[in-house]
Amino acid sequence: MSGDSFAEQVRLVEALLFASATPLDEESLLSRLPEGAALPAVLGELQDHYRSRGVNLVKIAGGWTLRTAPDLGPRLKLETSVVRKLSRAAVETLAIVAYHQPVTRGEIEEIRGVALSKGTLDTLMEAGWVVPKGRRQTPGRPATWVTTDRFLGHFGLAGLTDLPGVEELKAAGLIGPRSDVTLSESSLQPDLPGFAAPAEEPEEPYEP
Amino acid sequence: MSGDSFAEQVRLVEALLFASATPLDEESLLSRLPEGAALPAVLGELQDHYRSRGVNLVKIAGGWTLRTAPDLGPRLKLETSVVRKLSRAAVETLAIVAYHQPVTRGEIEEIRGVALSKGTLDTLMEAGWVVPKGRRQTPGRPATWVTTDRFLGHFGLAGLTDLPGVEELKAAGLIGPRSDVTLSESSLQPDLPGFAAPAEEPEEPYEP
Amino acid sequence: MKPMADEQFEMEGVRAPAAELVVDLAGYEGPIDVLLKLAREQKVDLIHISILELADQYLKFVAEAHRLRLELAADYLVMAAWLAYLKSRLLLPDPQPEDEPTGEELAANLTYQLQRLEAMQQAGVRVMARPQLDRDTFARGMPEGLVMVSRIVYDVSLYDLLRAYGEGRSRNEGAVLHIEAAELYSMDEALERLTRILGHVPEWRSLASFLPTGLANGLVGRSAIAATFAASLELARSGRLQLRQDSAFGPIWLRSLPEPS
Repeated sequence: MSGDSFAEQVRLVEALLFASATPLDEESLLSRLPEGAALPAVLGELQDHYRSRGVNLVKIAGGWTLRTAPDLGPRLKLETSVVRKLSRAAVETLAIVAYHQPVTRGEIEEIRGVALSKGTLDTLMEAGWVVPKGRRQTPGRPATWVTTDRFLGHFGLAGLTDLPGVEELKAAGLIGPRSDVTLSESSLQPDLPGFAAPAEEPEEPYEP
Repeated sequence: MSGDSFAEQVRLVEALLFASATPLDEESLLSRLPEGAALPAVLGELQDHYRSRGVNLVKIAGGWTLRTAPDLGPRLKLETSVVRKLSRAAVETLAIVAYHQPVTRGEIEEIRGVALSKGTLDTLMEAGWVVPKGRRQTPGRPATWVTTDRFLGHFGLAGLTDLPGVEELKAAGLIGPRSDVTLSESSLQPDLPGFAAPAEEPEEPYEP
Repeated sequence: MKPMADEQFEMEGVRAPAAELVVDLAGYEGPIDVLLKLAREQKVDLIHISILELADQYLKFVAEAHRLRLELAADYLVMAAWLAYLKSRLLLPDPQPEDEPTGEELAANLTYQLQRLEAMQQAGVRVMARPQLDRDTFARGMPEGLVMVSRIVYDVSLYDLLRAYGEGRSRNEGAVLHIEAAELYSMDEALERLTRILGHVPEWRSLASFLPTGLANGLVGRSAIAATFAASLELARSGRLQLRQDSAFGPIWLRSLPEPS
């Protein structure tokens, strides 16, 4: 098996990617290749090969997979396609979870400056894009929300660092904890909208 | 749309064949191509292209589909070893078979004082350590169990006579009165192991 | 895309007759969102936004909503009140105690909130603009699958085996010995049988002829002999019959005695 030529390795990886129902990470690919195989070169070769074709090699949720070229989307219209229209609130909430995760419901409401209506997180959870994961160790121990691999897969993202503009937003201090004073500390106006946590909707009990 | 170049038609058919959940017949393909598209030429081009690759374009039951190259089939399988602990009941049953073979299921239960749960002998048989061999010439003609050469191999035994005898086990302290049970206790507690009537053991989760 | 109405915001969009300000509440996602939209109308970078001007515009927006008799959610009114307060803090010299944020700090924080919301709104748009699975891009429709064959290797040593056997043996050595009740012909049964027959036996007859018929020769048969013999001894002792044996190992004879009168 160690006698595999580079071309044979390319064929094998190509077949593996075609046959797998899910993205394959490099470890899984390496475990099926001969010792010392040049996986990065093989993947590079395949990526180049498929770049101009009807199917492309992409990295998604930490693994490699083949996907039809995005420009052909409208021409494919397979029966399986169900396009989900998201409300504006849902899109914003999804972005906040994606860029600020793990994030509590209260934090989402603080950023948006408005209470989250009941269905919003449900819709995102139903789509399989966000899930509750763990609790914040603050009073009330609120559940925190994160995005899923399915979210990455749906939007063709290799990982969270692949989110559009994530580096710039970090550099601008618009993502991540903020150390300076927040307005809610103002003793004069402790209950300002958006500054204090908005009136909490009755939270359903959540069991992880 | 009629302006599609030949290369564009190839890309589109490639994407369609890749994404479709069933083989596509020429009629379905033509319905997605511009009027007057040269489908045979497109399919011929794709078939040539994929001939030497890890995936081939093949015609199955009147439809076209992409399939991993047949010669790579065995390479798509992966054998892995999973190390697992053997349940206590299974170890004890194995030991009883080793010392008392040929032994029936009923005799094993009598020696252990509890009924044998369903999976125990199956697990040992799957591991290749015990096999049924012959039947006891008593009512019901129960199967009798013996250990295999593989059993000897796993435990590094040249033969069954290598197993230490009961006296040697006693001398080694492996058999002896249990210090944690006194006679008075046992008369008070009728449900100590070995005193109670045989009851079905809780079935351990057993995966084939 | 039609925005989802927030629960405290279920009114339809209403347009002001005048061109000066358009109030379309159904399109807003809360007061900060309104502020952000107003800020964009200033057409400057959010960092250089004039909070004073923004406050004025927002107050005008709220006033307009009032004029149109739109019922504004409490959030919007609280924001209006807070902006009026902020305005006064920005316009007047700051006589605040040191642990209170200054008007400029409050304004800077509001700017930050606007920037952060705008960043998230744009990020949402950019994420949604990416090629989406099953809309723009498709995965393999007929994956053949990768076969994973797992071989189970059990982690058990000879020592484990011997110890398990030893434990099993030790457990059973301390066990109570159960003696199974054997099926035997009892002395009570023999006594009852002999008593029934007595009185009809004036002549000597062998003990064997008193045995119940149909008994196997095995253990039960032997127990019947023993039990019947023991029963005959008992009846002889109470004077109801006589026993006689002519020689060692010879047959045992018995006959009944008349009832003592």
